[in-house]
Amino acid sequence: MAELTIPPNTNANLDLEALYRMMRRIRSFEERVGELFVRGQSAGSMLHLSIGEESAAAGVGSVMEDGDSFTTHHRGHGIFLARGANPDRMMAEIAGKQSGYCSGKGGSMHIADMSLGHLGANAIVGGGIPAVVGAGLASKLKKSGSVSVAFFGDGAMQQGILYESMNMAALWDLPVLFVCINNQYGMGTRIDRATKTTDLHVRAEAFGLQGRSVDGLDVTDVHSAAADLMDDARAGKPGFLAVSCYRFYGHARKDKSPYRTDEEEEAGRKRDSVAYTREQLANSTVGADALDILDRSIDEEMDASIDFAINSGAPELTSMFNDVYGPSEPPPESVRTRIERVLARS
Amino acid sequence: MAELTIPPNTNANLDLEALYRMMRRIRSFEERVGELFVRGQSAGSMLHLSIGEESAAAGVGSVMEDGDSFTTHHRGHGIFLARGANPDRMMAEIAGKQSGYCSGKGGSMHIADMSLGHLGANAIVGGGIPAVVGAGLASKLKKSGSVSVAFFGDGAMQQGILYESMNMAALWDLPVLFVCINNQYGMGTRIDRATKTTDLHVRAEAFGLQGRSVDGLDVTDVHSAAADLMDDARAGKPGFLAVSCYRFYGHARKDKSPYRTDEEEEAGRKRDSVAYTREQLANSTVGADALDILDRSIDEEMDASIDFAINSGAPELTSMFNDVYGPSEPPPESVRTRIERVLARS
Amino acid sequence: MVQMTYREALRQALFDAMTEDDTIFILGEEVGRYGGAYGVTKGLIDDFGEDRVLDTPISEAAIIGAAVGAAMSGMRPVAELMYVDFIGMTMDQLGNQAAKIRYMFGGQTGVPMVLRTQGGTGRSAGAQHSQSLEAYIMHTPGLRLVMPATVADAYHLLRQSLRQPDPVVFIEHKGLYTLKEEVDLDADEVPWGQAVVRRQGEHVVLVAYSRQVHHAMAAADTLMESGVKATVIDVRSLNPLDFKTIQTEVERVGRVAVISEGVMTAGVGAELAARISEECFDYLHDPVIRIAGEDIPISVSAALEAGSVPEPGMIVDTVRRLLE
Amino acid sequence: MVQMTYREALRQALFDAMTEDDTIFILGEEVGRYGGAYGVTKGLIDDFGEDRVLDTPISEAAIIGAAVGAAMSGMRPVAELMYVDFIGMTMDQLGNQAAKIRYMFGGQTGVPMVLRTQGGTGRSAGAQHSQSLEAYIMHTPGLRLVMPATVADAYHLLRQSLRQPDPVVFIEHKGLYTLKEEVDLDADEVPWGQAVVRRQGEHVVLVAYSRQVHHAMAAADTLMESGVKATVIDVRSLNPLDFKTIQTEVERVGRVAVISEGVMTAGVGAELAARISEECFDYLHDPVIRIAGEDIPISVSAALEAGSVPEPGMIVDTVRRLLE
Ligand SMILES: Cc1ncc(C[n+]2csc(CCOP(=O)(O)OP(=O)(O)O)c2C)c(N)n1
Ligand SMILES: Cc1ncc(C[n+]2csc(CCOP(=O)(O)OP(=O)(O)O)c2C)c(N)n1
Ligand SMILES: [Mg+2]
Ligand SMILES: [Mg+2]
Repeated sequence: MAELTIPPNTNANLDLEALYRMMRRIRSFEERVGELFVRGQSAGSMLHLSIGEESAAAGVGSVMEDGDSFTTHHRGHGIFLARGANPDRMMAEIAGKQSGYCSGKGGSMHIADMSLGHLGANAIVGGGIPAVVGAGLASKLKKSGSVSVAFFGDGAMQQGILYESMNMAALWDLPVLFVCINNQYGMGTRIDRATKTTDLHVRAEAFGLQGRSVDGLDVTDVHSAAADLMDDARAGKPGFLAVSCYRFYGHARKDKSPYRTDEEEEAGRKRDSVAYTREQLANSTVGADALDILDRSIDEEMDASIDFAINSGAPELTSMFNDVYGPSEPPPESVRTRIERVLARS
Repeated sequence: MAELTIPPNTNANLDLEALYRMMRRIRSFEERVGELFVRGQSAGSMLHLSIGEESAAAGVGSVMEDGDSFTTHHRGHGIFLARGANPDRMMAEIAGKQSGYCSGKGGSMHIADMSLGHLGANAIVGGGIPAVVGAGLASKLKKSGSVSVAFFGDGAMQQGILYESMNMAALWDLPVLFVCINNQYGMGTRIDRATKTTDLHVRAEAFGLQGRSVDGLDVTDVHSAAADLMDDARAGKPGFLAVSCYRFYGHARKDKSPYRTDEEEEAGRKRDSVAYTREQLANSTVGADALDILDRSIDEEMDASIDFAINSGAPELTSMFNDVYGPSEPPPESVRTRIERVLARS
Repeated sequence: MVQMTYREALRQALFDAMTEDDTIFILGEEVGRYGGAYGVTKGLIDDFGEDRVLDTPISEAAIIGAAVGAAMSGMRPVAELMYVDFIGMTMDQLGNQAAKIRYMFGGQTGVPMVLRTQGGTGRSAGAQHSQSLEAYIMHTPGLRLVMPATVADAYHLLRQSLRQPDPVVFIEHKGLYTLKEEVDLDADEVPWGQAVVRRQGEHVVLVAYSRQVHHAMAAADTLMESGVKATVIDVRSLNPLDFKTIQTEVERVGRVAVISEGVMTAGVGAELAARISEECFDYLHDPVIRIAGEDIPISVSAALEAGSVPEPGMIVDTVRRLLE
Repeated sequence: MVQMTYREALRQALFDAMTEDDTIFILGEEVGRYGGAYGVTKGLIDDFGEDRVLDTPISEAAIIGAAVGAAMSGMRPVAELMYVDFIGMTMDQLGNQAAKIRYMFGGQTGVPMVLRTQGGTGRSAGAQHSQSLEAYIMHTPGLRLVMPATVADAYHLLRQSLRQPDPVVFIEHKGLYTLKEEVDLDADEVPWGQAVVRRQGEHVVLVAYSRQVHHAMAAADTLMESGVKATVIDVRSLNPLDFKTIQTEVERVGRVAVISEGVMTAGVGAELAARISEECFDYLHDPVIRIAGEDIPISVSAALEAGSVPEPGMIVDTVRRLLE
């Protein structure tokens, strides 16, 4: 962190330690997702780590309330952790196990938890965005006071459904917030090769939303922008927030990012919000020792999630026929059963 | 036209008479489409008249060149006429006749003429927009110097594909122009009930295009805005133009527009670019008498198109199997033939 | 018993359901002030207000996506897609989201929404406004699919659809809106997911749904004149599919034609014919014949349009040939 | 003859076609610098430049729409859709535009484009990245549909697709990219629209396409051990469909199973089974059996994923039962 000058945090209302803890847990969890893959225990290799994006998850997640809901994109582990996910059940889901959040059916890209308002991660770029319009409508109709937040990447800024969704949110004054985590890349394509205008919030403003762009280096900046937008959203003034950051590693576990230079990566990884906040706290009354203890306890918790995942059982084969339809509906007949039945007759 | 003060046209470079002629032909043609319907000779009632929108068609159409291409929406008769369509073949197509532009397969909403660069009208709101991106790419790759123009309504401003298309056009510096004919309504929905922000060109600017909004009352305003944007588009700077006007009649032939007041309609119909330009010309050296003669000759031409359509034959029933695939491909076997064949065997 | 049209029955079903269940709301293009492109929702905005009858922008993908989100948030949305032809813009939200959410999330939530739409030929509306695209839906696990042919089914099956735990695609036929029939609104509920034998005969079974049920009935009338007695089965619900009713009649009669307006290849008729051929093999005297839409787009020319989908005469001819 | 992988053969086909025909260009997500999500287009951007190998934004609908417009403007675009699962976002541009433009416009223009994509299971990629959605395409008149199983077909059928007057949807299988086989690039062209008998037997016909051809061949090997001889037909092209080759074998052998990875209901297997049942009725000793993907979404769990689609053992079991 040599080149960055890190000012002390002066916002007394802010629990910077809590934000750090959130971010540190994400970092630690994601590193272990990488480890799970290396150990051959993950379900596939489509694992998208949110390392480098912790401040977006924590900055926005920390201003959301119980009862608020959200959807995420494929790189959503961090956001879910910031909203209270159980790392054991997450890791088990990423491993495709029965004890996972979705009983091994969803995996990393389809984690959800209705009880925490997580309406689902999505493997379709932009696919989860319009759901928050519906959640916002539900909030408005039920007068529940809840806000719904869509998290997505800069790549989704080029999906038409975002604009349809923002237009509806603005038109109907919905309690909705759109959060673009701009990590500069969609797979191997840097944002300036995907769009001419990288000033993303202007697009939202053009549809009548309140738009902000913020640098994700300092989580307190994200937090305060998000807090303002969230208050407004709750009052029926929907908003858009772009958080710029850097995707530290490859797109998914197997991608070594040959399409970018080492220098660029090095510079990008220096913009590390976790380290930045740690430094602030180390230089504050909290002190480095307490942080070491905290970090260690987080790492232990996350190590345990790997063990939990590995020691959990795979789902029963027959469970694949469950949950296609509601619980009291008959499951689809299996092809094998059908063939036996047909051939037994003829 | 009592309330409007109509300034004399002072642009010497502009052939106002030609623009008037274009607009007057559109008006006359569209009135006869209505007549065709009333006489029970149209193919269906999905006929969308562009009366009230003539200045958009003529203003933009007049700055396009041979070799330029375009797509239109479902309300595209006027644009096509402005680009040189043969009214006989148009009317015949609207009547579903063999002599029509598309041999009776397309109808009002699917007219096209490759030789005039008309890549097709579209019955899907927004459906024709991305094709101009492709045409723009072709122009760039072939260095043909041509521009491709997408015409669509204000309703399509809420279709995601518009934003995907504008983004690509801007990103790749394509010779493309997007033209929104803002007639204030999408079916029964006034634009302010479809979107919060009615300053439409701002959205295009947010994607890096050059954006302009212009009042369609005076066709010379449309013409000059379009001329500028077209020059830029040809040089690889894509643009967007919104022309505001008023849909004089119902959405389609059967719609009596009960969702809007008589007063509103009356005021809207006063903003009549055809009458406006006529007045200018009547007060100029052209004079009213010449205009009367011109009008009469146009009406006669368009009357003839009705006769042509009515006197044309319906397509042969077997022609329905043609043109599903290329001309040297075997046509699909008909269901009737298949049944006969199968039952003859068993 | 009351006389009403298919259109009125649909409106009545929406009205009654919305009165009973205040989590139901409608969203779609022109469903409010305009009353729906085909007039089904007329007046509901006055009865239930703008919050529960929501006119949307022309944004099909987001309409379905918003319905999905609302359904996951305790509501029961009825999204109207003006023409089934526009489903292409929504297939991601429908097929990858609505259909799979319960499954992907391990059963944590359902998506109890109804997608009302209409399809079919008959209005010279051309290739992009006349299709019958139910096969896309039937091929997508997780989506229920209902296509009522009668006024009573329009009412009762829409009520039933609004009680399902899962997304239901409810496809009306544009040619049926003015159909007028007697209907008992208080009748015992039409059972969910069951086909019905509309008429019973001994020479041939005609399996149809939506408007083709009426064509099959008309053909059966004509055939009767020459002593040929046809069973007509109205499938009504394509998912769940009540195969038992079809199987019972087919095995009794031994000859069958399946009729659908959608294009033949890989269509609903293919599924029905494959299944009948597979399951009733030993009972079939003749091959299962598919009477279906031609494998071509629909023309705007009325003659070409009419010629490209099954009509009663074609059904009669086919049956005669089959019985020869 | 050279040894190469399915992936290399596809790249070679693109390279050779682009060398020959300068109206061909590629557009899609990550096709350029990244070389394609599955590496098929690797290096082509160096050979042909950024103008002919165009990295696009993540805008599937506009990618297909742009390809349509380019194809109408004298080019021959190859649009890559990274996963067939994303086809939902493009179905309007594909089904209402690309497929129907020639027809709606009375034959004035064609849309000579190729949509390359890949599908299928095998990578624990979950419900939205593992589907086999070819039935949607097969049910859409106007779209050609090719699904190569072998390295030689990957090469030759892609070359052929790039000579067609109409839009071709060319679906690769993600499980085949590393398949290595001998291939004669200079061989007489693989004929367009023809199925091929990969092996001939007398007891049962297995009709398959794409990866299931390999499963059928493996099953045939196993069956051979107990003296059961199977014909294996690789359909290769679903539109145009070469029914004659299927019919000849089925009528000779009298027993048949059709195999597809896509979900069973209203799938490609339904069309093939319906058609065989209809046309070969008098020759069938037993019902046409469909071996297909389960009517469920795909799970991320590797065990559940593998269990939900046909594999050789299931084919063997089915044939044994069929011959009992
Ligand atoms: C509709 C769709 N198109 C393409 C993909 C393939 N894909 C997965 S992630 C990704 C890049 C997304 O970039 P961004 O939205 O910036 O998210 P990030 O990966 O950077 O977090 C792409 C192209 C997809 N999953 N869905
Ligand atoms: C995708 C799609 N959605 C809905 C419709 C039905 N529809 C036809 S025209 C129209 C209104 C379009 O409004 P606008 O774009 O402003 O064009 P205008 O009719 O005013 O010329 C609607 C909703 C359609 N044809 N296509
Ligand atoms: Mg990104
Ligand atoms: Mg309009």
